[in-house]
Amino acid sequence: MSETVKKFLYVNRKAPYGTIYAQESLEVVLIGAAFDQDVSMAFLDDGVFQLTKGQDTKEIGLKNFSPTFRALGDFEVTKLYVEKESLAERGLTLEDLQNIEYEDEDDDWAEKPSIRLVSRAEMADVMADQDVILSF
Amino acid sequence: MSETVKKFLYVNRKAPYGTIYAQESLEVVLIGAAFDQDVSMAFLDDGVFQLTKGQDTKEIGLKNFSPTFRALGDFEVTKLYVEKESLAERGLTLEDLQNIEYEDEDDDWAEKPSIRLVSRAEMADVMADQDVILSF
Amino acid sequence: MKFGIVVNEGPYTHQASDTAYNFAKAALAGGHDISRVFFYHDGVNVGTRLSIPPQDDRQIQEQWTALAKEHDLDLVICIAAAQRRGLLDENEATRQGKDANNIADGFRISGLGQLIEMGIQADRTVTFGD
Amino acid sequence: MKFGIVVNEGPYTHQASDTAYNFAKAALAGGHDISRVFFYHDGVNVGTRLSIPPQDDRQIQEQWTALAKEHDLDLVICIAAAQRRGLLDENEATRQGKDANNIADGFRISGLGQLIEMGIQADRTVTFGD
Amino acid sequence: MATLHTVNKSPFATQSLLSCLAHAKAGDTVLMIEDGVYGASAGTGLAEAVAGLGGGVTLAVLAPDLKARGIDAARLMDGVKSVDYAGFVDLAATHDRTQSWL
Amino acid sequence: MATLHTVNKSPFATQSLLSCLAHAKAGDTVLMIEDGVYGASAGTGLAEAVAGLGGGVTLAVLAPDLKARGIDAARLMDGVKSVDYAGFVDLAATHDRTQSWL
Repeated sequence: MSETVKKFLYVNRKAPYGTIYAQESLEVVLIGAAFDQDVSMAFLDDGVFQLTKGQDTKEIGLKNFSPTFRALGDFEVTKLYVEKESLAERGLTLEDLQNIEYEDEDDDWAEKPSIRLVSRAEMADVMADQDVILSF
Repeated sequence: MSETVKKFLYVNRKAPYGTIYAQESLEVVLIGAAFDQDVSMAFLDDGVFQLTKGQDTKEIGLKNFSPTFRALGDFEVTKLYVEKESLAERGLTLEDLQNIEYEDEDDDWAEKPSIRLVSRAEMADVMADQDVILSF
Repeated sequence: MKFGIVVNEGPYTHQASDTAYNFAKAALAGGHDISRVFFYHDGVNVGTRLSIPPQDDRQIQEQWTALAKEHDLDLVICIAAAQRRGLLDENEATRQGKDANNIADGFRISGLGQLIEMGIQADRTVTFGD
Repeated sequence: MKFGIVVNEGPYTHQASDTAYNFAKAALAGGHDISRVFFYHDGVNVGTRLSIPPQDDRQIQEQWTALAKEHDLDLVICIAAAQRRGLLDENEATRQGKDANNIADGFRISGLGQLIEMGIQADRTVTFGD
Repeated sequence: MATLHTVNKSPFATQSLLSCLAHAKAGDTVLMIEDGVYGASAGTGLAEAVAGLGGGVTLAVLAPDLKARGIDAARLMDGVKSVDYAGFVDLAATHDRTQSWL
Repeated sequence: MATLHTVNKSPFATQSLLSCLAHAKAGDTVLMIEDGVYGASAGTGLAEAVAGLGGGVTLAVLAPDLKARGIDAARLMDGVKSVDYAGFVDLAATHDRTQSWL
């Protein structure tokens, strides 16, 4: 295959709903999945709030886009790096986040977690390993 | 005079140029001056950066609106409250700010400083003394 | 009680115009009056009739237009902020030699004086922004 | 070297589109190529031809249009972001039953795939936003 | 003569909540709305600073924004009052002025 | 394989600069632009934190933004490199990727 495969990282540092960046970031990721690149998503700082479970936007009148995260696996977006320090500062644990899984085609379609908890130093390594970084 | 005179406070907490709020705040203040209300402006947090002298926007291509602050006196906007703690945290002193004066018609048109340095507690008192607070 | 409302941010990007709308609806439902809604800064973009959000999303401009119709609200778009950002009514478009306009039904374009006037007339002024 | 540029904020409110413009001009002056400029989020509002800033201010859309003409740049406005915010070309307006359009000369409306494609083709992608 | 302060930014992202609390006076209410509601949670790295600065100030949170973000009301710091949009309107009406910390 | 980081927010208003510095690696450059240039001044309440986090990282500032805001270059912290738009382009070209801390 002669096509370029680049490492794309989508960096999410903002909370959902107060601004649209989280939602429009997800829209790029879904479209981008068709391009067969090596895609990762990073959630740090207030970006970790995007992944909380139990979001219910009925009363504010905005669209709840959080279920889309659970569909990412179907688009082969399976690497969601979440920063431990960002969670801890916000009083959150992995338990507070949605359960996001993908089916691993190399392992008899076993269901595996898409969320990868990483330290701040590991997050820095993930970032330093990319070709293209899109920030929202 | 039966017309209502209200105390209007324009609160400036943002730096100039990165966003337009500082400039459009000034546009309201100038228009508002025609309404003969009791007008004050508050500069705290990054808002104190709006008043620095020596601003030169030629290379970024934006309009330098900082000279307008010196014209406020002509519009009878003469109370510019600047918070000491905000200046100190940013390594600034009164020396770093423009010299903004007005002519006091009750004192033989003597030139007096429009900038009033206040402590955080005094700023809170100024804010609590208003009828209408417009934030930018 | 008479409320004046200031909206400083555009639709969809910031929640400000949604919160302002929900506040306005609740105030009216609670028997209060709204003397005016003033759209300033990027808030002027709320008043475009050309917006086409996805089917499953709210149409922010239409929500305001409907609320204004129902309660006879005065929705004012700041002319100076609107000109910078390309929001025009038919008069302004003609005057400025532009070949199109995009203001929505229920909104009107006027000067910043309307903001000050609202602050004077309203019992409470509430600002929604970024 | 080939640069791709992303502009995420609208004109005048944030400095992002100005910085992107100054970066693009400097890159071209330095002998680099710009494979595309992609306008996303409120950045789509840069492409309206209805903007009328004050006489003594810069006209951001015209700056981009002129730069694009001079250097044959590809200025792409994201269609999904543009629809939400009321930025339309003639085709879209017709297709959506809208009675006006407001896109400026030198800009074109297309899908998010163009952003990914730019990321693949450019040697460096630089984002300007809020 | 009390003020209703509104804060719509996450205190983990910007200084708005801390600046607001530093300027609020006894008798005032600080209402956290939009992304500001994250400031109302107990057990965060900021909860102590928020509780400490809020002496004599009533802390309130807009429940619809809390729900939208998936924050359970059980997480709120002690004494934080929860209101809906009608409650927001009431707060604006019963205070003498509203100040938005944007 | 180094990264050019850009920060366009005042560190007195948001956490972007501190978060950026906490993720930058030795050999990287952090370029402060727009309202981000306030982070480059010595003698502020944040200068020590900025200098402390920047170990092995080159700090740079966009001079046109500095001038616009009336900050004299003499105020800059030691070792902060000043560039114009052409210098910004050079930095983007000579680093392997650019990351914007928005």
